[in-house]
Amino acid sequence: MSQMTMVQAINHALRLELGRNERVLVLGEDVGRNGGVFRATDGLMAAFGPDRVVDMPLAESAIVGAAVGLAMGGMCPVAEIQFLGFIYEAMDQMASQAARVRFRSNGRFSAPLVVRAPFGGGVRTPEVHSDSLEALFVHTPGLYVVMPSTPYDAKGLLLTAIRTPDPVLFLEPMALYRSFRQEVPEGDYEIPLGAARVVRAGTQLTLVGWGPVVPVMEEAAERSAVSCDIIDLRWLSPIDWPCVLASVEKTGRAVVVHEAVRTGGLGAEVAATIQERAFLSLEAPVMRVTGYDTPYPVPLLEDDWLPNLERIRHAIKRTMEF
Amino acid sequence: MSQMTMVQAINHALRLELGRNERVLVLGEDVGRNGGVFRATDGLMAAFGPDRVVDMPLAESAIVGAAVGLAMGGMCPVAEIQFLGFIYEAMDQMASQAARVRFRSNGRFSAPLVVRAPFGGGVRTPEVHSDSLEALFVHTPGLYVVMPSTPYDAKGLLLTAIRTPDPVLFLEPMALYRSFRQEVPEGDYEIPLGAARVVRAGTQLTLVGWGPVVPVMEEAAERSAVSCDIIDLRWLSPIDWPCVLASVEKTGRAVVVHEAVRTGGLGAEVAATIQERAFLSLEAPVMRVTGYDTPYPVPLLEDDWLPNLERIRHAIKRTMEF
Amino acid sequence: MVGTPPNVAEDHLVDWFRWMITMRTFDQRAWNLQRQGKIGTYAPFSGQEAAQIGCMSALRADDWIASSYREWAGLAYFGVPLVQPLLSSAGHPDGGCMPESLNVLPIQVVIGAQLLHGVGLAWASKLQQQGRVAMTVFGDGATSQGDFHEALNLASVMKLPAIFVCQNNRWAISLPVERQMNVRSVAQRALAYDIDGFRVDGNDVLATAQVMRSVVDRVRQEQVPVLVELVTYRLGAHTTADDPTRYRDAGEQAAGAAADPLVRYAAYLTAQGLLDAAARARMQQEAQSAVDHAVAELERRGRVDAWTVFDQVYATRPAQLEEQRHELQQRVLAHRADGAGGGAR
Amino acid sequence: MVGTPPNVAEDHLVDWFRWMITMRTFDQRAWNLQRQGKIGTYAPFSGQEAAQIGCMSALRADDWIASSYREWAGLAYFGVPLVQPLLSSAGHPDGGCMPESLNVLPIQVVIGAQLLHGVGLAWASKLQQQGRVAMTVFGDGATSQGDFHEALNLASVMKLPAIFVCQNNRWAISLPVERQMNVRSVAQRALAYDIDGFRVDGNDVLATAQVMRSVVDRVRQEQVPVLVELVTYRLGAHTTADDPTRYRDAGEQAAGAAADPLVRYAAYLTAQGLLDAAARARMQQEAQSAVDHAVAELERRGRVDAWTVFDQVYATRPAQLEEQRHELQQRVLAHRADGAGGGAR
Ligand SMILES: Cc1ncc(C[n+]2csc(CCOP(=O)(O)OP(=O)(O)O)c2C)c(N)n1
Ligand SMILES: Cc1ncc(C[n+]2csc(CCOP(=O)(O)OP(=O)(O)O)c2C)c(N)n1
Ligand SMILES: [Mg+2]
Ligand SMILES: [Mg+2]
Repeated sequence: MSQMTMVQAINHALRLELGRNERVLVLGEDVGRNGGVFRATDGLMAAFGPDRVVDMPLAESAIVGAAVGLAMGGMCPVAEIQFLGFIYEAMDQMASQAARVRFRSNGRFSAPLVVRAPFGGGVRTPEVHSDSLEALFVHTPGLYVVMPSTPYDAKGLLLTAIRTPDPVLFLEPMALYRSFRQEVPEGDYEIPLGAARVVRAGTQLTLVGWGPVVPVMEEAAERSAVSCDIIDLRWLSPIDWPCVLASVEKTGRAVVVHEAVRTGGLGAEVAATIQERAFLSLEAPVMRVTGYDTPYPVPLLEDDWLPNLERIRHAIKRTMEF
Repeated sequence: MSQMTMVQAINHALRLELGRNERVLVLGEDVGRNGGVFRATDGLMAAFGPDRVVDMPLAESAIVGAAVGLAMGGMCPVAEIQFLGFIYEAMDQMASQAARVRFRSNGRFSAPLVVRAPFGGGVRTPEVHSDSLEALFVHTPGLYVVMPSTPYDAKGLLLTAIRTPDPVLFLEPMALYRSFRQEVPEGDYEIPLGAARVVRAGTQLTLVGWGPVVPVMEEAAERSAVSCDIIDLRWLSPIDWPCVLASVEKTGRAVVVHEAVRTGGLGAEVAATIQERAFLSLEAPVMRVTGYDTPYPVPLLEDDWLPNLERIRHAIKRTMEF
Repeated sequence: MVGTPPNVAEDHLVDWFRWMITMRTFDQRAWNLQRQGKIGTYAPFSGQEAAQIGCMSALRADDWIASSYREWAGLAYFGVPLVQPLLSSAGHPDGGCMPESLNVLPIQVVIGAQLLHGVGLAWASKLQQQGRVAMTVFGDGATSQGDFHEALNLASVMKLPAIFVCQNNRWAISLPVERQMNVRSVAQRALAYDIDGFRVDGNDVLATAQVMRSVVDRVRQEQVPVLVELVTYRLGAHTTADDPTRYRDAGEQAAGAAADPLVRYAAYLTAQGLLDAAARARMQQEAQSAVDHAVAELERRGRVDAWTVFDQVYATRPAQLEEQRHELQQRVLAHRADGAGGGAR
Repeated sequence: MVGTPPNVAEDHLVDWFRWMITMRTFDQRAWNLQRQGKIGTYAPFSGQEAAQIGCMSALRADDWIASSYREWAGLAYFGVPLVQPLLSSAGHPDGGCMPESLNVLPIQVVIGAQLLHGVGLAWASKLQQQGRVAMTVFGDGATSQGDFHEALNLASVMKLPAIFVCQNNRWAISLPVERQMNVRSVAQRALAYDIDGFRVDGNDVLATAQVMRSVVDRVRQEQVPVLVELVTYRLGAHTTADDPTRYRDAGEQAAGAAADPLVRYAAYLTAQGLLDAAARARMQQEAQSAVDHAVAELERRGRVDAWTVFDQVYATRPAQLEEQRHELQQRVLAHRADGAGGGAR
């Protein structure tokens, strides 16, 4: 065990898997010599050579499209999209290609690849870099979507992702890359596909969120008189409904938190399913605390735009008083 | 007035607007000489010449990207994506470019363009052609999204769309292109931006849907003993919440229907918002009848996959008996 | 198609013709099947048989192929059963399930996207030292897509054994090639990547086969990509949903028909004494029976259970898909019990 | 930079140098402002001043420009106020609000996407017979994107007055140009579209200006696109978040510095008797004060109300945005009343 940041934990997972499985290769813009713009791939090229850790030309469709070919051809590519906002350039390769290899071939081929991408707010990036786009991919059957909120989860989930025989989109909240350290095992471990994490047990209200908002939810719960169950979904596709529903059946109230814009965000799916499956348990409507319905704002405005402590507390209060 | 199919109504709208406003131009693959693969642009090149109706090279990013430039440069382009499934190739130009011109320039520039795209099931297309992707664009601030379900609406909504000073995604349900005719005025008319259509008034349950499922909802309601309010949203972004909520407050029950896959579909937003804003009116959870969580199936399987009469009736029954 | 006979065995020469006849027969039959409502949208390849067969003739049995929807003559020659295009057009899930013995990707319809898969496959082969090349086949229209450029650039930078074959059949639905691009040849675009580019008369099966053989050998040995343009002509409609008289004139169609590769090749083989009327009639008959056989096979595949739609989304079905599958299955089975058939809308 | 002086007025020659000095001064100041936390991520352009200014010098005041995030020296020369890059890096909404008097698009960061906007703008100009050209500026990295290819192909097919200027500064973050592409020049890619391509020493402001003048004239008159490659070098880091010592060696950096276009041009002007130490000192001082002025202006812009984030999403705010705006406004105002400041997380 050692204390690691999330970005170190990701680096460890990649290093471990590159060492363990020679079919694994890492590819993306600036992932080699430079070690990634966030250093997530730091030292990997030196350790494994330029055939295993590949600096790619500046073309996202080529990165994902080639990864699809590599995967069909027997390799386990771990591709990086430098910032999630640029994945639109590879949208066809994600949604109509990677996600459909197994379906289209009726099982003859598969595409076991991982696409890693940093995203999320609070770090003062230029436009497009901070957008939370998870909802688009959760709405795309054939993909798995996962998002860690701790160093421990980041390593275990990434190892699971690389070993999953279907494509996984692995979303890394930039704001959590170095925001805290945690004990992380040096060795190998996985976190089961599809399992949410109960961050904190409570009785009066369920807080559901993922990625960058998890620490914010934790702080809100700590400072609140209301006893909150906190669920970090982790796997956004598939969602761990039994975990969410059991909690809401216990508490009778739920607030969903995410950074993505509100309309059509994944919070809508969580709220819709809760009301559908736990209707009689609900004492109040499921409320959502989310980004507003605008493009991600410029840095001077982002703090007020993001779901913050105050907004979560306000939603808890409104839900309790409903 | 004359009897028109939806595809004729669309053709009329384009013809009218090309005649009325010389800044309007139509561009896309096969829209000129061939008149569009569905004949939506039939005769327009002959009438307005190849500068106004342009056959484009096979490149969707170029079609939308050039339309963004044309729009910033003072034109009103109406671009066609031959089938919505191919819009992934233009996803960046849709979501990070067209949708952000006004925002990025803080109002200095705008991009008044329309992107038309056929989509939807039941017409035995090859893969990707039938996918319903509206949720992705409703989750993209800066875009308007609209979807007619009748010839009358198609013409009026398209005229509104072309005259809207921001980008509009205009989604055309293939299955309804020629499925029925309706009286459509020869002249000019608009349908207000953001206004849903109450298809049928009822008292016991609200059916909300859009596009290809509207006639199926109508048939279900006709054959049902339950008195249904039917709302055709038409505008998916922005959604006419007052209309939806007033109905649910009256009926106390709602079923949402769409062809898109269930998880993360726009039905989730509708259900989430209804339970949030009309919680105390609800006698039963809002149910959803949707495509299943798989890629759009091959033609031999699509009928059983799509929301059909039976599935809607079943949902009505379950909701009434809840 | 004159001059010194190419360096190929006589039985190959005749075999190619046999395949051209077979596939022309197949193509016409498929068109009719669509008109009879037995299969769905179909994209005929008549006129492109020489380009397709010549191009595949150079491959090794384990090489990769990532092709387009119009490549069935080449794919059949390479070993894909004739029932495959029928299943595909009929909208059967097995339409994309290529034989385990071949490294042929299922058809995907997004123009240009498979070029990048070809690049990845070539890369995988190189990394695993399998000695396979990856051949990608696409149309003239596909060259306008960004993926075309990204694929050729990446293959060139990474020095991958990828062969990019453009079937330039002059049309992309209604767009003639001179409105698709402002260059006189697709092959010329190789200059943008410092790779070799060849422009070949694709309606000459011998020329195509010969160029392809040297290209495939070079790519396999030197591990570098090559771009090949096969100039051919789509004799028929874009698909069964298309009406080419709307956008091309009778004169052009007639000229295309006059350059029919089957006619040309038959004349050549006859002149060489390799083909006579009897042999041809026999081939025609064999073709007919091969096609009949495929059609019978299509009919045998019968109906598919709707709930199998869930079976190849993921290797392991998540709980939610399992639930949905169950629901659909119950619903369809209940219907069947009612005698109501497969849940028409 | 020897031989016959180019056909430009002397005051232009000196003016270019003044702008080079001003922008070098600006660039260093901006770097420091970022280090002081006064602005956010900033992409320095030092080393590329000659390429940028020379390139813009050929445009007409109403021509269109769609450039990248690193083009501020050229944009400033063209008339964009110096405060603009500061607002942009500070994350102020006005960062993208270019002056009404100029047809300059706001910076967009998706590599390559603006090339298509340039094509559309050139097209709009042609249709409206405005006689404007549209100049798109992008890096060597951008040439790998599909949008590069789609843009050049479309402009060539449609014969549009579009000028594609590649600032080949040898690096795309950490990727050297020879791993970005396997061709010896970007200009060579013009062959893929049958358009003219020029490769110019972008660190020679005179050569750049001269080539660009003839290119712009030709594009305006003949309504055809042209590709220009300006060979230059990024002297500094990719951005303030980058550490180039991780991927390029000291030798290369030193060689780059030795070819600094400011040094070269100063030597030329001095030799021509157009510049002396006194003039240069004066220019340096003026530069300093212009930059000071911009920084002061940035500080004056002060804080922005968070709820204005809703104001430029659509021309007219839909009801839901109005509601959300109201909520945000109430919340922030309540905070302010509490004296708690702007809602930190
Ligand atoms: C990305 C994308 N855009 C549009 C289409 C619709 N479409 C199908 S075939 C075709 C023309 C293809 O032309 P070409 O590449 O020359 O191939 P050919 O049909 O001539 O074999 C078009 C536009 C598509 N399948 N994919
Ligand atoms: C589509 C996209 N992918 C990745 C990035 C991240 N990124 C920003 S700048 C850059 C390198 C650009 O290199 P080049 O085009 O040569 O321009 P330069 O920075 O040298 O001016 C990258 C990869 C981006 N902004 N957009
Ligand atoms: Mg073609
Ligand atoms: Mg560069």
